Amino acid sequence: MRYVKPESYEAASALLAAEDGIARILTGGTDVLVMLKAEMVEPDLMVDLKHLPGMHDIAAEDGGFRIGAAVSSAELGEHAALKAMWPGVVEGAELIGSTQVQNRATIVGNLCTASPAADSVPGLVTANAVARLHGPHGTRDVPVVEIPVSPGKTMLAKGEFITSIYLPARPVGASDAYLRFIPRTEMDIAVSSAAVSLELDAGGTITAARVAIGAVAPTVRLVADAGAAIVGTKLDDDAIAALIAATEAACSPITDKRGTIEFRTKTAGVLAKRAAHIAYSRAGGKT
Amino acid sequence: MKMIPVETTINGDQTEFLCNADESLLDVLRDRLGLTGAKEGCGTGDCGACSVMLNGRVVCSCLVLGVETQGAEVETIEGMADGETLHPLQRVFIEEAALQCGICTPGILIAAKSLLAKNPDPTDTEVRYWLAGNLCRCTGYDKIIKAVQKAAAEMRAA
Amino acid sequence: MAGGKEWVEVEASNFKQLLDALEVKHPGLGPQIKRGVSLSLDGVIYREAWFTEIGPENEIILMPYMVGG
Amino acid sequence: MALDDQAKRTFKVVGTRVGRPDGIDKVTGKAAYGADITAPGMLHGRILRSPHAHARIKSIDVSEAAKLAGVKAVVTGADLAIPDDEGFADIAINCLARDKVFYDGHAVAAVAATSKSIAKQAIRLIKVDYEILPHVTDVDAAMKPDAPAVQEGRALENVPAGMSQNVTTRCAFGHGDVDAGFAKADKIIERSFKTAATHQGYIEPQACLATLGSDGRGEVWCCTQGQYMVRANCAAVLGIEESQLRVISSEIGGGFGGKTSTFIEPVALALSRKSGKPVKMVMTRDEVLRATGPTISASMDIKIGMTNDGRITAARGELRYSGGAYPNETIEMGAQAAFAAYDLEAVETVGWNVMTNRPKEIPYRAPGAPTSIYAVESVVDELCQELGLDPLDVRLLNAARKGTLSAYGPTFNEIGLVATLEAAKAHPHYTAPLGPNQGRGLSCGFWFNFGGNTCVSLNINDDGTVGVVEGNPDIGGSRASISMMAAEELGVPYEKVRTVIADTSALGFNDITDGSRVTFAVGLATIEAARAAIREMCRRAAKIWGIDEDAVLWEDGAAVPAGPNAGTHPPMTLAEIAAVAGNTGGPIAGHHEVNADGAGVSFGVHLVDTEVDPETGATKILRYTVFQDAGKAVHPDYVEGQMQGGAVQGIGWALNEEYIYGEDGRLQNAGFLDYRIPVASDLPEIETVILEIPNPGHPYGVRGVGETPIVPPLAAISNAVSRAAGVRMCELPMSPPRLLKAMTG
Repeated sequence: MRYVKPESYEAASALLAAEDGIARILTGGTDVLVMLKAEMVEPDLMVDLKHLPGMHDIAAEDGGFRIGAAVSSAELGEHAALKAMWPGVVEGAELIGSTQVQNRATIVGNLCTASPAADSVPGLVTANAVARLHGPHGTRDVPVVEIPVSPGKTMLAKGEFITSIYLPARPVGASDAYLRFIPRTEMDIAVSSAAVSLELDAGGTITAARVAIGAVAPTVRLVADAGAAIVGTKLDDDAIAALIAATEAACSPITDKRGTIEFRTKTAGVLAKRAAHIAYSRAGGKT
Repeated sequence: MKMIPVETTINGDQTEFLCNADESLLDVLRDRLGLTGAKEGCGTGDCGACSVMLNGRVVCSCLVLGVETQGAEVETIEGMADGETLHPLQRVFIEEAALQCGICTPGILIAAKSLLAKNPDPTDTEVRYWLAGNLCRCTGYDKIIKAVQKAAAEMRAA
Repeated sequence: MAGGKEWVEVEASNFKQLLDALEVKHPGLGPQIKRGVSLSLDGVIYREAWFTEIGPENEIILMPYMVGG
Repeated sequence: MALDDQAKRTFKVVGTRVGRPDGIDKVTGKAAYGADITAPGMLHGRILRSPHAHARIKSIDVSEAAKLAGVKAVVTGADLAIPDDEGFADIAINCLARDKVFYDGHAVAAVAATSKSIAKQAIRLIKVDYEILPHVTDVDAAMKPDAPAVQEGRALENVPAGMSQNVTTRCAFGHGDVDAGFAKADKIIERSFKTAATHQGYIEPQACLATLGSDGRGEVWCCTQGQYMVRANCAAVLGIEESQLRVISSEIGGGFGGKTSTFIEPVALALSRKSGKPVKMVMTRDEVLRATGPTISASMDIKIGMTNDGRITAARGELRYSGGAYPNETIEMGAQAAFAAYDLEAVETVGWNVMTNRPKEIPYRAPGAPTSIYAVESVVDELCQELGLDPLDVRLLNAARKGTLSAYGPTFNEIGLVATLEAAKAHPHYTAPLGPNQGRGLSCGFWFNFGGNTCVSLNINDDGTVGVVEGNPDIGGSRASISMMAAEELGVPYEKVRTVIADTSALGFNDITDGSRVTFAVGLATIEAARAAIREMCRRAAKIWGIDEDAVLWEDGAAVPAGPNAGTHPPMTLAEIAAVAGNTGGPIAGHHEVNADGAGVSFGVHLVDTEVDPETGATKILRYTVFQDAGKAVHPDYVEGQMQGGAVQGIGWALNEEYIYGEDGRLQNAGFLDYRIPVASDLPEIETVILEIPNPGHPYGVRGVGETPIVPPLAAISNAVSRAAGVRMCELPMSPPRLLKAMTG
């Protein structure tokens, strides 16, 4: 394996584009080094990007935030303004692994591993987050929801990598939340998960809502019906029942060592309900 | 495989070593530098026995490449005591019997020290969640949590 | 051999004599004795202690040889 | 060795909370564990493992691997001897398979190379031609007559003809007329249970550094629970003599029974013999989980009858354990332990061991007992629920006590079960209010405790300090406890004593650190060794004073004249006698060799409150209290540590830990990510209450404490969860999917 620290984004994409063997990008390393150890992947080229400009920055931009690809989950959690605006996104990022892993893991890495169970992705999807890609042909912006295409696979072209994630501005009376189910209290991969982002009017009625679920389909899934089920409501019982029904209907999980189809489906609905209540309360809604 | 020269600071000492590109920081510490205080319990970031400080943050050294530490500051368990004076956490761990076999102890001490640097007065729950990535199979964690709290109280009073 | 389930009668003044006598009188016990047995003498467990003295007033129980964790 | 007269005894050192001698080394990273040492010119060993659950090895071609630059030796099963003794032979073919692989992860071949990465490449170049055979991993499936036979011809004479080849052992225990007992019952409950195999989960993987010459002389440094056991196994498997093999036990990073066997040491020695160089081998976590000791998995039927006022009239159990691909005796201990907590008129337990395509079972803390007692304690709890009785009162009513004919044969002497139950009943935990979705459970636990072969040598140094040499790896602070007992007996401060662990050449044979035997048996031998040294010191003082030997007594660390007739000599301290030892006859030492008997059985009671999330099946442990009879707690911190650690291991077993096999017979969760041992945030404080009912078989009354605490948690938690969830759980672990399914139907 060759280890390279390219001097620029351009050099990085040129390197990646030219590599005939297996190339991997290193920022936090908390997934790629595990795969190396398990001999699941043996890269010919490891490209370390975390020293490049902007990679470690959390910058205010157009009322929202641009987050560099090498910003760790711990750094996200320490950013008060970002956490206040997008608490659900940050709590997803802060659930990735242990304290030790938090200090290295990045949301971009979490996204690019393309696991259906990635903890930070449902929150990013409900936040309408946009990834900025750099490649041999320049830069382009792609909504986070479109990045993973199947377990372990992204839509990134050869030579492309993500340099930052943009979280848009939020109006007053808006918030989000993320919950996952794991058997222990820490250190597990999500068996199912749900993120809810919503906006309220002055009277506490939901005016916009997005719901995303994880670990219950080949990729993190945005559930439009579930969001629609609570728009125009104050999360009354009927709305919650509709939210759960729509969430469960969107699940197509597998049974494996971590959970069964029935369990994943049932808990995804429960988590969507609970996350909706938390987001609603954070947004200032009173039930 | 061509070895890569790396210059880093370990426990305050300028250190140079050669390593392969795919070698973990843990392997470098243990196999090349003779710093065997960090332990390998899993190699996959699931047990925390290899915890070290990297640029002021606690990490699993099995999930860091040796080559990544070029120009970095690394602190290991070997650098925790000041000569013959133990760090309060080290001393209290002995006093409170917060170790049985001791294999997880270096990692737990490193992680606990990083917690108290960030949060000198944590609740029990905060200690438990901070240390959730440090597996201990002997103690049931009870005496570990109590020792961290006792050391924290001492350190606050100091 | 079925632990304390079956009662047998032999003459012996120590554990070794007991085992030898048992093997003669009840050949079916031979393989288990070869594998190793523990002896409970008045409730106290002895692992393979041949010369432990036993008398008519003692309660003797033969058990499989035991290991721990 | 009988209990000293306790009325006279005031302990000065025993019972205090001193610092441990290995403390500084362990908090500073200096302590040397299995993987922490190196040798000049050493090679790195690595093992190729079977990817199949069951296959015939048609051929192994190592030629490509041997040709790789940097590879210095390649070995296969043909490089190891097959000893006549079945137990050693099983170890040999488990270390390196012969004609068949028995499970996913079974070692097939090994290499030694100049670097870890070359060794890794080399094992991929070994070509093994397998003929895949049908496999079976479930205990009940393996018992069916038409099940694939894991091994043939392994059944003991006590197995009836016509059963599956996989059934290797039948055992039965009990007394009384069980059917008549059931006829007297007002309520009978019969339930079937299953428990998953779990792993000891020590954080330190097996590791060793081995060297062996062509002359049969060698050394092994390794983490083990018994250096003498390693020596015996290696000598047998390599066909060398024990005298020529020196085994040094490193600091050990957890064992819990899992390091009472050998997996890599014989392989490293074979590689060293072939290459002529020292070979280091360190297992990966994946290898630890795939190829070293999990527990048995179990399937059990329990039937208990009770009167309306809570008296058990009869009990019957049928236990089917699988200890993996080899015969083993764990079933016998499980069957004996099942009903040990009860005073029963009629009881019958039948046990079967069944082979499956799983790794060789290795003892894990109270081997066999947690599962059978889980099943029994679950049925007792359900009877209490059905009859509206208090579960503690019912245990007290039926508790085994002095004079009880135990379910496994012996009549109990002094035991602490009633006192332990009474302590639990008096504790505020038992009556604390519970909220919605919460339940309280309790269970008794039991372990036999052993003594065993033990050697201790105790040296009086010329500066008045004391060295103790013992032969059992210190797994939980035993060097401190042994030093404490030596100091107590000699009447010197704890700090004056240093205890070290001998290698196999420095002391006679010692049994492994198992069965909760060390504090009891090594402590007992240490006390005897100290008494031998004291006799010698008294003799020396008598000579100096010119009086009779038996006119000298030992008091508070000094020889004193026995009475006015012995003269008015001032006391001579240990240090004073030691200082002139050269003038009075030479160095002073005491030693003791014994197969220690009289380890007292141990009982514990655990009380737990749980809360179940009715929407997800998640269980939270809210409160946990452990009550246990320690006989005499030599170092209370370590006794509490054993109680807490065992309880938490049991919590893991009850809730999340399990070996998960796929249809292909491969282990699916060979890592700490999915083999989920409890983490700190899963747990509340683990309260402990130590009772001290002296063991009549130890001079200080010590009983082993290490194993009993893993026994009660399984049933205590299952009973608490069953009460919280409103549905009786009969399978472990009670993982959330399983619990949610049970609750929602």
